[in-house]
Amino acid sequence: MARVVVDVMLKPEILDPQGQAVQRALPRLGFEGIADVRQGKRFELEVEGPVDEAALARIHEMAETFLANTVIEDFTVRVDS
Amino acid sequence: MARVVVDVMLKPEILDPQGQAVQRALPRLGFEGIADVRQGKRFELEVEGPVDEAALARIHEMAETFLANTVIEDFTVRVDS
Amino acid sequence: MTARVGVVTFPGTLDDRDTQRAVRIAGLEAVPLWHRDKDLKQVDAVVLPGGFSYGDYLRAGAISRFSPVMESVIDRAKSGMPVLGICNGFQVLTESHLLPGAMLRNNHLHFICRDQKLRVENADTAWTSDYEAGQEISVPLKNIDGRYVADERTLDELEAEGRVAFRYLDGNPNGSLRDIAGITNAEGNVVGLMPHPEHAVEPLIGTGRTDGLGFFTSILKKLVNA
Amino acid sequence: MSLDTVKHAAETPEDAQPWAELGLKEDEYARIREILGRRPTGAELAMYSVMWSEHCSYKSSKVHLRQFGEKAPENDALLVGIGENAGVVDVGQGYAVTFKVESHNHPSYIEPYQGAATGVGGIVRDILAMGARPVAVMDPLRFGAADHPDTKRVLPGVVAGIGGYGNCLGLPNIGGEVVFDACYQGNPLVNALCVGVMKHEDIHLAKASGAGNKVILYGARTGGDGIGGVSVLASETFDDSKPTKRPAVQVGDPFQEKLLIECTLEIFRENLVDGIQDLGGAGLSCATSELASAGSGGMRVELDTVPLRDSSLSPEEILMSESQERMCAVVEPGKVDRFLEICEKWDVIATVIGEVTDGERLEIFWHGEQIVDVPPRTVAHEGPVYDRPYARPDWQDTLQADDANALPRPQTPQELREQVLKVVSSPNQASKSWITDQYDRFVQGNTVLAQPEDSGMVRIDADTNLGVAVATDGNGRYAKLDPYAGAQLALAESYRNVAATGARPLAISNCLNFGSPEDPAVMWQFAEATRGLADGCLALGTPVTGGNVSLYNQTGETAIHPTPVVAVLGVIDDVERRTPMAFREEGQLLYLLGDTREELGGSAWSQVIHDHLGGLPPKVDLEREKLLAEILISASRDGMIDAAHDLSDGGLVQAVTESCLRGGTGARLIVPDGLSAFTFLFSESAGRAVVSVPRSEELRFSDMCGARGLPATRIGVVDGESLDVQGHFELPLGELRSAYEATIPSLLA
Ligand SMILES: Nc1ncnc2c1ncn2[C@@H]1O[C@H](COP(=O)(O)OP(=O)(O)O)[C@@H](O)[C@H]1O
Ligand SMILES: [Mg+2]
Repeated sequence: MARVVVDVMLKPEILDPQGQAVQRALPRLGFEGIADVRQGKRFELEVEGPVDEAALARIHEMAETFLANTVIEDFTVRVDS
Repeated sequence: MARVVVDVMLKPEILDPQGQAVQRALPRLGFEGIADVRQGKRFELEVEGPVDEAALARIHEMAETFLANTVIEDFTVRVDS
Repeated sequence: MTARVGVVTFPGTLDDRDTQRAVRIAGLEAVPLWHRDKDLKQVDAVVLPGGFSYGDYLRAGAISRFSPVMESVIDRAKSGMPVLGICNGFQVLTESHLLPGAMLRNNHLHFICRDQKLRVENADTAWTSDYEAGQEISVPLKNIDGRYVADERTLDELEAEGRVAFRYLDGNPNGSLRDIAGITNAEGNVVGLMPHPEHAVEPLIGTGRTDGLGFFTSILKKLVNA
Repeated sequence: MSLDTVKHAAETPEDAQPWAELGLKEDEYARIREILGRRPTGAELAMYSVMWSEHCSYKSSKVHLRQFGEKAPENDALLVGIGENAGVVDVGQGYAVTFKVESHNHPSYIEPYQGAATGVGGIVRDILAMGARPVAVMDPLRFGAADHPDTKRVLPGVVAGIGGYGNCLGLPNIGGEVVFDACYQGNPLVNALCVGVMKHEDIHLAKASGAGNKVILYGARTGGDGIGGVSVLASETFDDSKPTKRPAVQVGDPFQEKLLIECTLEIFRENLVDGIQDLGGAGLSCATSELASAGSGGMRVELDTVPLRDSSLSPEEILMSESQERMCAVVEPGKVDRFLEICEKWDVIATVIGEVTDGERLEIFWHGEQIVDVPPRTVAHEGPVYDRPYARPDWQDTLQADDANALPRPQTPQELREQVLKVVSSPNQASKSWITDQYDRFVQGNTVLAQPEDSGMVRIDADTNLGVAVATDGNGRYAKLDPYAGAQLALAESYRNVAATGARPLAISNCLNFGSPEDPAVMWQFAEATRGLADGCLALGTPVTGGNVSLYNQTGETAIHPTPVVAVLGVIDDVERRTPMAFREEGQLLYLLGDTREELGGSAWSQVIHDHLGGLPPKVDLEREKLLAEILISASRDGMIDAAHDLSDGGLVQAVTESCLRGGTGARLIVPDGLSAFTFLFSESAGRAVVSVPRSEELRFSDMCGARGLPATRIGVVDGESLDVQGHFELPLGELRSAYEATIPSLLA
């Protein structure tokens, strides 16, 4: 079985308080030098059958209509190696 | 500035209710052939300065102590290209 | 004769029974609707109540939007049937694109439960005609994904068309853009808001205010006097 | 690896077994062999070890808990007593209420969010298993010092977990406690309470009877998470030095639990179950052995049929798994189809895994081979019982001799004012709304009162306005000074809190949080506290309906303060008559009910101002508590008072501050003759409350108190925009409010 990964991140112009909270906490924990943190979602899909163009196209559609809300989020689809 | 990505996923033996909910919904939406879905977190860190071994080691430690809860989660660190 | 208001139950819906009670207190007939049924049982209006449908996993409202009942609700809403989405119901309406924008995690990242003051900005919708424009009301607010966002153009459009139906007063509880607590579609039949009018219909319960009853009496007037 | 079948076990008596690793003692292992007449199989050993753990078997506490039954007051309201998943109380009009408080302390330290979340999930399933619809939750919590860095890790996670789970289930959170004390560093207490409502005829019990009836497992799939987690964790001292031995914690799925609730309630409505049991600690081992043990016959289970999340699990692991959100039901064959249909409707996986037999054994099979053959009672109900040695520690006298009444007191009005501000803004006394605003208190549309009121109150019948009230209290400082009195003070406070809202106390549940039972001093605290609680319940006429014991709450050699938490349930015939805590009407008269003595031992004042714990806790007078409760209830029923607030930690000044801030009004107080302002404000004498009386009712009210012999002292009036202790100092409400409200957010946000 092949694994396809869909990464979903908030669009850059949308406020990401979770990422910000992480970033603000870092210096207190002794981690300096991180200018920005964004937090998003990662989906690991176990795909039955071959991951060909058609399959990837379907997953792309799934990400666009379901896994991501494109009003606020961008996504990428890639086959995990 | 370089981007380092930390992916945090629940350990395989730990229940992932979110991934399950997505997986169960897929057939209803007309997407067949996805045997399993796991949902995790993706952190994108913008690192100031060079991302050398030392920097990666620090980020690794940050992931271990802060970004992931290693009681229930695994993580990976990689430089985004 | 009174009107029939459908109240949808998705798996994980919490406020369906409270909403049915509010509908009855206003003098309407409450009709339970099940997410798997396309049949809307000849209701005259629909409320999508609050809760955590499908656990709010993925995104609040994202999975419910694809249920059979929503296919019918979306169809009928487009041809003018009044639909009110409260909290999770509002999230379902944005995910269904019946209302623009999206709901995100509160800017402080916590669930927040409090008595919330609002201004009714638009008293011409199917669900707000019993209020005066500019009227201030207090109803409970309780959510973790209550931050309303949309792009600037959409926001300007909403403002220009008077489609911001409710605005938070005395402090924005979650970082919603332009203090938006609820919006309406252009026709005024589809309304969504984060606060919970159905929890403010009895003097003894909750905050002890009945400021939310107007939603249900508004729809009663619209349906029965129409 | 070959399967360890019953047959194989009988043939290989000498095979070494990991009984010690599983937490069994040598004599316990010997006893298992004696019961079975052979060595146990691996699966049997797994079952016995989890079921005979402290957490599941109550082996150290049983001998003391018996008093709750032996000394139980006559009480017709008790429908189901100790021993079931939760006790059930008759509240009239055909309704019954069930409630219980339970601990999830150790898991919450390791993984605060999931530990606390699954604690809520577990107690809710207990209530559901009784046949009731869960209607509210509460969460008595204790953390280490408020400013300790680890508290910043544990507290937000615990609170988010309780909220995340409870909010998603649609259960209003109507109260609880938050206490900070260094003794809970490394050992926070996360107790969770759930209340459920049903009609009398809907009460269900955990028993399997009727040969041929099917055993159905439904809910989540069984996974490898949390194997032995709760039971093993809660049964040993948590040891920081061995992080590698951390057992996997469980992740909760509140959405699944919500479906389980609705599905189960629909199944109850159609009368489809004979017996039902939730799966909590010890998972299937517990559910099958308890069901079979309580029933009349035996049980046969095909373990292969259990739906798994991880197909590599061994039978031992399946039996021990503590995967959440599962229930087990016993169903007549003719009703199985309908049962499964309802589960399908709610997207809940349900599987027939076995049946009730007319034998006497619990028999479990794996791939057709028998791996368990045991008398179920020996697993579930006849585990080891220890009468552990206990002794009053030698430091107890020294502690009690270190009298708090002798501590230096404020010398000037200015100093008194400063100390008042310090006490009301100290972490334990300050507003907890940063925490409680993360909980949904409105859902279900029946919440009449919720935090910060003295008790939570929910309406249970919208037509008649029948309601119930619940409060939880505990004071580890008092209990440390005197565990017997401390337990009674917890009971008295909780009882008083319920009465303050106008409800009549009916019954109690409790969660007993203590250190290691292997320490005779801790065992003495436990023995004293249970004796105190049992005697107290007898005196107040409120039976113990159930509860939970959490032992081994200690880090290294240091035990937590003994912390008995008591939950009192009360009933109110008409919730419209409830008494809130807020002072609202200017001009109303303030009365202090009860006697104020010099009692500062264990007080908030001694802690905040002097970092001191010593002396004796306040005196307990349960007859007085009863009288006070009667007055508060009559006054509410007859509309004689508009507000009431009980006095507890922080004393009068704390109570008046809270009532003023809640109502947004000030108060003018006059120190009564014969009391110093200091004692008046800070003493923590028990059996007291402050009430706000409309002028038109004053005569009637004071006559009633006089006639019944309850001291009632007029101490002031609701008035102005400040707390004005006349002749001493004045504190503007604004200043008081910022001090009271800023503390917790600034520590945690
Ligand atoms: N963790 C919590 N969850 C819910 N409510 C809480 C919690 N902690 C405190 N509260 C509420 O805050 C109020 C004040 O608590 P407390 O001072 O302990 O009350 P009391 O002294 O009257 O027992 C009560 O209504 C209590 O139920
Ligand atoms: Mg109180």
